Amino acid sequence: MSSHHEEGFIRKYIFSTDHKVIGIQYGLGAMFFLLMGFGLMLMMRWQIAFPGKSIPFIGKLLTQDGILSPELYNQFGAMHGTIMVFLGVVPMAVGAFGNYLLPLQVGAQDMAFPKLNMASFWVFFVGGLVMLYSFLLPGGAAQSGWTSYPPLSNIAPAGQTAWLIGMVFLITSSLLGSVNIIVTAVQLRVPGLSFFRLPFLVWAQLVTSFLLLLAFPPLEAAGVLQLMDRVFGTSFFMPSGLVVSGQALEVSGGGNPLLWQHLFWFLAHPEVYVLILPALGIVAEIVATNTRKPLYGYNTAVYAIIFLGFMSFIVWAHHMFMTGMGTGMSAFFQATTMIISIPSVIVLTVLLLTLWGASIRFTVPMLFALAFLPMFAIGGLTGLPLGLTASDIYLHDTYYVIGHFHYVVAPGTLMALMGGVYHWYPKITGRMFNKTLGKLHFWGTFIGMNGIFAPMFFIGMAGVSRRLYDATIYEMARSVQPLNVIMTYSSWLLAAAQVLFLINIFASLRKPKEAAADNPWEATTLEWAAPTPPLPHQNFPEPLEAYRGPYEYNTTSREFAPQHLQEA
Amino acid sequence: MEAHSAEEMQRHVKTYFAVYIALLVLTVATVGVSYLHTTTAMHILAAMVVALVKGSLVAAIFMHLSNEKKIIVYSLVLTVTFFIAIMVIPVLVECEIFRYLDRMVS
Amino acid sequence: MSAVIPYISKPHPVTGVTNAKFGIWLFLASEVMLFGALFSTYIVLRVGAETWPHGSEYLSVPWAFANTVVLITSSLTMVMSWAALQMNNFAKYKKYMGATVLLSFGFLIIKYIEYSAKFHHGYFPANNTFLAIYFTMTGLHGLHVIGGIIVNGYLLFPGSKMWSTEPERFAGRVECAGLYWHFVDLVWIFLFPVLYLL
Amino acid sequence: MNEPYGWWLPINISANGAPIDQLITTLHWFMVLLFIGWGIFFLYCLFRFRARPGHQADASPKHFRLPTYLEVGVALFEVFLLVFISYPIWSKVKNDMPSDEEAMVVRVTAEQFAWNIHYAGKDGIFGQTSPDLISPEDNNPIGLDRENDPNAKDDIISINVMHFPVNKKVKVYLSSKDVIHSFGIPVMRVKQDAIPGTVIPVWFEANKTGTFEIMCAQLCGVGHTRMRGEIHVDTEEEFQKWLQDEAQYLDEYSDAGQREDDSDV
Repeated sequence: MSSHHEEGFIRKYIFSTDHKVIGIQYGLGAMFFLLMGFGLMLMMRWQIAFPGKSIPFIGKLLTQDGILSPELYNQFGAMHGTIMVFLGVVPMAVGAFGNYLLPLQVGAQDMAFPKLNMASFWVFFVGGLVMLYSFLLPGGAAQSGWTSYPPLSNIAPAGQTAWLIGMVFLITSSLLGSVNIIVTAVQLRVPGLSFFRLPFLVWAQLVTSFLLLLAFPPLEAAGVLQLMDRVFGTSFFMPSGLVVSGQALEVSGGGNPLLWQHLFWFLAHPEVYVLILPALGIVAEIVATNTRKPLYGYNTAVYAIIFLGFMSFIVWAHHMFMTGMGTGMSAFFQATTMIISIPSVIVLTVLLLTLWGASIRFTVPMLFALAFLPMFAIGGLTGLPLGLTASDIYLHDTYYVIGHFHYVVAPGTLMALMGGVYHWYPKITGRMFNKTLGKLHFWGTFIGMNGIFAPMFFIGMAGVSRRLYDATIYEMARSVQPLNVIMTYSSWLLAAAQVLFLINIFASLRKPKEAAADNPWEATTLEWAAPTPPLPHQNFPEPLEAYRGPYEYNTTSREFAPQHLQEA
Repeated sequence: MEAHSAEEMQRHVKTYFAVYIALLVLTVATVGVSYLHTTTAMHILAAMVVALVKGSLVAAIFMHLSNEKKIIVYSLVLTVTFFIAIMVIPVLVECEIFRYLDRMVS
Repeated sequence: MSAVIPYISKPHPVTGVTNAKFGIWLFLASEVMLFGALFSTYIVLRVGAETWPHGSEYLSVPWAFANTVVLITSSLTMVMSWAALQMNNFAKYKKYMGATVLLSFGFLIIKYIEYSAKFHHGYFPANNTFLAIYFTMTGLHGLHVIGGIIVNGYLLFPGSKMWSTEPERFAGRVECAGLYWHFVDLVWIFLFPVLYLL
Repeated sequence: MNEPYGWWLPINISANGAPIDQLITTLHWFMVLLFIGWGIFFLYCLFRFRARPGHQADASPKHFRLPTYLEVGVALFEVFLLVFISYPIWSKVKNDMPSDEEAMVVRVTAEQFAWNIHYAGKDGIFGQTSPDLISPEDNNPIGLDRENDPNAKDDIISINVMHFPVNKKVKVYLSSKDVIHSFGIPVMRVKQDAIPGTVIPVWFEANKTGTFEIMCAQLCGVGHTRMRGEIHVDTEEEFQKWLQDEAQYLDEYSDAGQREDDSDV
């Protein structure tokens, strides 16, 4: 420490091993990809609402007549899912928030393996580049849905190979990151910070990392197998006797397309909880701070998410009810699906009951956290008819499913992440954002999101399948077509709101630093004990100790008792 | 890692060589069994039992799992649980789906 | 300037392990799931197949037997190199670690002979699902062996300088590399009967 | 509902559809009820416990009983739905599969991007098919062996249009030539993935006549959206008439083919 020499620009901002710099790198990268995924969605939505009309402003850049072609539509659909999940939300929730906050919240100077952390980011970066590059390949990017079901994906153009290679990079990056997070959370806690004094967000990141660690490798294996199929002509997922457009495929056959679905959903169901758990953690932090009281039933919530994580490994086949499943297997997976709803309800109840007896400050992050609760509730409730095979017969692969999971990840997780950005913005930058703009952003986002996703339930209820390029050729889809128009206009509102967000977070950087910004929300967890921004490679000027639980608001003579203060 | 006394290490080294001999013997045994005339099921059973014994020896002695800290053992118990879950996939694929298999190409 | 990370060479007082050891075990846990998925695939393909060849119809059991012996021996030399460090015998460490790396090269050479014999006979992954899973699993295992050679080679030559400055941390590194190497051995212990003998 | 399609469940013409509709409706009332109750409590909390001068948070530990009871109640209701509603419906769909004798059997083979509907014809026996014989040019999309298999001669193949009689059980053997499709008939409350390499039976029984749509429910490529089929639920007479017309057309077609062959020689 004594040798206080300055680092060069590259070491300090590009190839940095400092968890805060890496966290911000992840955050900016993820933000870029979230906006890109959002842009793809805007173009698809235009085609869905106004089929065969050319896209305004940018359509001519894509195709001759400015109309989105079915090939491009399928590419955008597949890449929207992939980008949002693997390049947007996971890097934001785990990469950015996990990296930046976890060491601070456990009082450590950095992650347990700083170099591995840097490697994790750069592997993610390469994975992102490969995904972007795939758009330039002949035939375009992957176009078999983010689920990439074979045999369709096996016979797809070259973009699918790039998709698989990109996925292998992203998976490797996640594995490195999750090892780092687990070791940091277990080993680097400061003295006195026992497991049940950890902030809820640390718990959420810990469970999330175990999910990433143990659920991602099967998809990596599946990705390698599909690469073998595509590059070396093997038949892992190709049954015998396939005939594509009148031509028999020259493969040996003998494979099984359902194998991919099992391996894929073995990851992709836990992945849902990878998306939602950090969001729950962020919401718990914001809610506890802004209600000025401890979380109601902290221990219960911790046990609930551990159970949730465990159960998430044995529900995967509920995505496959329509693949010809018999009664025994579907009975098992319906039962586990119903069971997994219980811990989710418990966590939601914990957050709701924390409001009782509170003194609620309606700060900008709190607005997002509060909006998360009903949105997550809608997402969870609508999972019920999909989890029961009988109603799933009708609703499977309709817009209802899209509405369901988007309510969990978009108005749910994404709004929690936006709230998190506002909540920790003063700590990261030393400046306060513009609160009026923040509130405008909130209402625009809230209304826009609901305007997009609520109509999906009705379209799904009318029986319309997902991923249709032009549903209006179906008589039964025409009655709900006006809803699609509403959704498309809502998506513009949402886009406009995000412009406010970007202006807010970047323009606020130009403000002078506020001296009193070390703990603007009067919060108790350890990250607020650090200087603003936390010292490079060190975080805290003095080693800390923790003396109490994470959310001691109004429990002692003080209005709030930070974890690191000995006297209360 | 704990400090090890010289005698203790000598004892360990003896164990390592003993395990090595056992692994070699078991390898010969598993190859030998594969040439016996018996049912495929018996072959699979024998090969898997031998592999499990060999694997356990490597894990327990070479990887010191027999005397490892709780946190690592717990992490591995969790992993084994999910490992079992993933080994259930063939059961799901075969029992449920292929029940309907009625090949069009006959 | 760099951060001070505790428990790099000394174990954590409560968990009793160093960061690296915990980390490598977590990594191995994910590897268990990776190979678990592949073994699961093997079973799906085999049970779904109308006919499944006996490994020896395509593959050479003697070469694979030799490779098993090579890999088991390298596992022994690996654990012995760690034991040598525990007994403060750096020269012996070098000898055993050198043997480990040499044996790993031996494994790859035999694997190369096997692969070229297959290609020579016109056996390619695309021929049938047995050969597909054979090449995929042994190929992935081979990549793990190459990874092991890189790590062990580093610890044998440039990395061994750490022994004179931070002996405890260095011994910890050798132990972690050893855990990985034994895992690679363990995977082969299952691959050998599954692919060659059944 | 007079209009067949609206913003909610479309018209149901299936004998099996009513319990499914009932389950969906019940579930949604339950969900709306829960959400409204939850929401009222939520909004009440937001109003009553808003930060204001003179108001302080009450952080004394509390234990609420009611939420626990409610959660147990919801869990029990889920168990009820699962065991007494969902399991029986699924079991009826899967296990009460009519035998080939009591139902009208149709083979449906999906391809990019069409539904090939295969009827056994007059003899009631399906002809042999083989992927080697598939040839779209020769009007043989499923590789039916009309040359060598006498059972195949009278088989009827209809593309994208599926006729079947009302009030009769229909059993579909579903398969796919290329990629995974999903055979969805929303008005029949039927959906089943068509998986290449397997043949999966599905059954249903219509109780109203009319023309409705088949919609592919699994992304199957560029033409996924175009994979629209029709079901024509006919009266028994209409259906027999259609079969006869098809058989006649087939005769004329094969005669024409024969003549062509002769002239070649």
